[in-house]
Amino acid sequence: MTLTRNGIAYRVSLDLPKGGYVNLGIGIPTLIPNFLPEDTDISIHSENGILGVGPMAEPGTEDPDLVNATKEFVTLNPGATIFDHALSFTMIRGGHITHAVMGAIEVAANGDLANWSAPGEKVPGVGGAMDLAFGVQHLYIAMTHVTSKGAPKILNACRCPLTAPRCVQRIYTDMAVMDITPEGMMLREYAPGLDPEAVQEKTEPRLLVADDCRPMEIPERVNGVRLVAETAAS
Amino acid sequence: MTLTRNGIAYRVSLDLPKGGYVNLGIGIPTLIPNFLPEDTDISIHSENGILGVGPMAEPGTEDPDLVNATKEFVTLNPGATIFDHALSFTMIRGGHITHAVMGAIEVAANGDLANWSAPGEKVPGVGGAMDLAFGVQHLYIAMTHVTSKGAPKILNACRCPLTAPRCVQRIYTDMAVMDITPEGMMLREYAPGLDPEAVQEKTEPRLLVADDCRPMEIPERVNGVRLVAETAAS
Amino acid sequence: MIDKNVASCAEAVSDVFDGATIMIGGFGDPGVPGRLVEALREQGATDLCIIHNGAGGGDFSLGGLIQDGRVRKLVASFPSGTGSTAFRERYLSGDIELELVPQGTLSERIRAAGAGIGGFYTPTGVGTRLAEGKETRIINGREYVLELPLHADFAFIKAHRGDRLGNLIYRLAMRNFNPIMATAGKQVIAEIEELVPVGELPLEEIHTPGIFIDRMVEVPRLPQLFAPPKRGAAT
Amino acid sequence: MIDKNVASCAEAVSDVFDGATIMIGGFGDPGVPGRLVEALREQGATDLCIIHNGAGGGDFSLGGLIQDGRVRKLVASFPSGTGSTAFRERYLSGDIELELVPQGTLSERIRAAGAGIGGFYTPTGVGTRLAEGKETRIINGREYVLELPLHADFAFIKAHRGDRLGNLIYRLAMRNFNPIMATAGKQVIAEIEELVPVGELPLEEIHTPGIFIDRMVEVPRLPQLFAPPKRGAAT
Repeated sequence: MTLTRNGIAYRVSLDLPKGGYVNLGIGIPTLIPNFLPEDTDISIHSENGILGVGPMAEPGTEDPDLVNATKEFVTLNPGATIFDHALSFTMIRGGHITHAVMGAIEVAANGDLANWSAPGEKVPGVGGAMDLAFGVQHLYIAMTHVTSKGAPKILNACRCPLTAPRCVQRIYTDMAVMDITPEGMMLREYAPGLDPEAVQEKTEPRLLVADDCRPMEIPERVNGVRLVAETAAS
Repeated sequence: MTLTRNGIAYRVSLDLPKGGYVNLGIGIPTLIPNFLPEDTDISIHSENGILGVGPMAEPGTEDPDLVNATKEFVTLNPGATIFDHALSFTMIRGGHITHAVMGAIEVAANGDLANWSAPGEKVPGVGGAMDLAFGVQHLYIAMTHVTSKGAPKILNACRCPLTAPRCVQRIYTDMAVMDITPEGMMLREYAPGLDPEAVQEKTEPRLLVADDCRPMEIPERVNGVRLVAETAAS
Repeated sequence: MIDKNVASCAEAVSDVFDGATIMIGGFGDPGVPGRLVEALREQGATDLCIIHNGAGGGDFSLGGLIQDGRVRKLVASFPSGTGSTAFRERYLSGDIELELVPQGTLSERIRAAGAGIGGFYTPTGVGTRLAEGKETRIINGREYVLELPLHADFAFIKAHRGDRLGNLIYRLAMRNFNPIMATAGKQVIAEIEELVPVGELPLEEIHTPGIFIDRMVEVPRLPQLFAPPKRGAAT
Repeated sequence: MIDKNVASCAEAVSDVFDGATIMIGGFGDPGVPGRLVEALREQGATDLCIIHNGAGGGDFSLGGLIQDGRVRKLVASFPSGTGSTAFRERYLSGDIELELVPQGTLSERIRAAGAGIGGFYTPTGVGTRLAEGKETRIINGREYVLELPLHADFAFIKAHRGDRLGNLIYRLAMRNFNPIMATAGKQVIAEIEELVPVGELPLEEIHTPGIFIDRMVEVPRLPQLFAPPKRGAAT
């Protein structure tokens, strides 16, 4: 069994501390706020100058002056603040943002990240990804373990252009939770029903297995949202 | 006849353009606002983060949170703005302040300025003087032509530590108005009753005399304030 | 009496010249001075270098300017948005030059120009393709890349309210690049939604002091682009 | 629920250690977190490096801390104010070290620390005694001096109103160095005059977002230090 995209988001949400300042990339990370308890006081940061981003705006109530970094219409939570790009990237580059969660095209065993320039993409675009990868205190990756064609995305070395070298701290996938450690990539948890060997099979670098490596504790559903996939991993 | 301190301030005021953004140093420059017409829309800048400084606060009405760079209690003019030190020195260093008027210990013929460290002063202090001298569009000096002991302050070369090299554009004294030009220091105007020779006598570098060099047109009093000294220059 | 307000967008952009470098504020739609850019399309200046976070969208505003073939070079962090069809087409045909800059470096380079900073060292990009050929330096054990200021002949910005002195207030996420671009253009032109009398903008809420603004033009907010804010805190 | 408010100034400064570097906000009296500094005098940490625009005055706050012999080094732009008697005395007797920095360079070095910038080139000081021994460089025909960021273990700042998340608003010229020092201290401690509920501070007027604040303490404004503002525009 593997996790759904919501399941990956749920698992990340468990590791975001109370009062954290968190920047969420596009894709799976945008699902994380649905799983944060109400009293966490976690502030979601958006590069375009918002701290305290709330839920997406209900259709018909969008404010044209209020979008997030993905240009979606959002709302604001109580205590939200607005600022210009200079202060927004002071927060990022200056190490004030505690966590960024973003997707990846490739992650290497040493923590190298490639997520801004995909093979075959003709028009490059980097946005705030590099500043985040170089600047935040904790960089987490949330992604599917393999490509849609089944190829590993966790590699011995990245082949795509780097976003930043040695920046990733932890990877969350549909199969596992892994830490980048000085000794190498360490498996911490695997999806319910899998085992370390199954994860290793889809992972290019040799995985270290943590002493307390264990199956994830993850409910099948939360608030009616399915966290564990119905079919077994391919 | 020479100008009073108010007379020097008055003469400077004639050269500040409508809509200018002007930083005024301590001493004679603080007298300038008294002579600005009401409709000039000149904004007075204070390094501590004010644009649009108004008259000094009346005794008893001082606001403890509102001082200028000299720590005097001031008021604000309509349209005034408040900002932090970073933006205040963006205005200065970035060349947005159109004019600074400051005093000097020494000015050299090439426009070198020394006004932050006087001979015998044991505790140094520079404040915003250097940033202003390097950053503003037009740097004007308003000072007495000679020291209290009668020694020239306009020199072939500064002896005191420099505030900035080649920064002064124009000098206003009780005796004259002089421009720093690529060819040298040029006498533009002299106080009523003086002549170019009398100014040269109190000035170390050789003065060039402008083709249209002329006596200042300056009233004896404005609003009851005396602009021309009662006794002749020493 | 100083009054920086001009009568029309056409007048506001009339002196933009061929080959000019122009900053355009905004991120996504909020804060984009779209009417000024449309007036620039009418005005005719060409061979332009545009500094903007993205590459515009559709055939309005920056998207239209690119589609018209008027942009020689774009300096941007994210020109690859799906809506940036005009840019994509001209970029792939080799008709437009791109300088790709990480968003924080873009913002800091603009600020440096406005603040009189000659250059700065940022960690962002070290060891990546975007720092190739750039000078690097180790300071206190960390490697940084030297980045230079981005100046512009003109900055087009947008604000919510302003007075004749050029004091400006932005609404919500309209702020983004606008306050820093306001410091960095030789001529700064603001499109504002509402002109108010001097003294009406609350002193401590003014985001851009008038010193940075050269010209402004009032372009009332289009009703169809406006939905009332949903929460009390958001106004 | 996050609440950055602590009960007393003593608690707020309890972990300041001997040898620490501390930024202190304010310019003149406005914006000086005087009660925090007084609590630090009580607390006892010594051998301190203080970063502040001036050198304090009289025997209260920073003036008192210097008089008590607790400051090893001062980084300042204007320590020569006539009221800075304690500093003058200890400086002339060689008991305190001074790093004199032009005010704009001081502010920019603090900002650089907060913004993750490794260093920057400023024109200010080139060819003067204050740039002696520093690296210079010509960029686009102008000479600049390299300046490095100023970090601090603690930043003591003062604000007018704040909420439990650390969002802060400054009043009038109280702002000065406070917002940039708030970005640059490892631990940032705010003395605020009034604690208000979350959501009460108008969203777009918040000068310092709470992300920068670690701890805060409410110290109601002393009535004798307060005169009502004179003009409508000034509040």
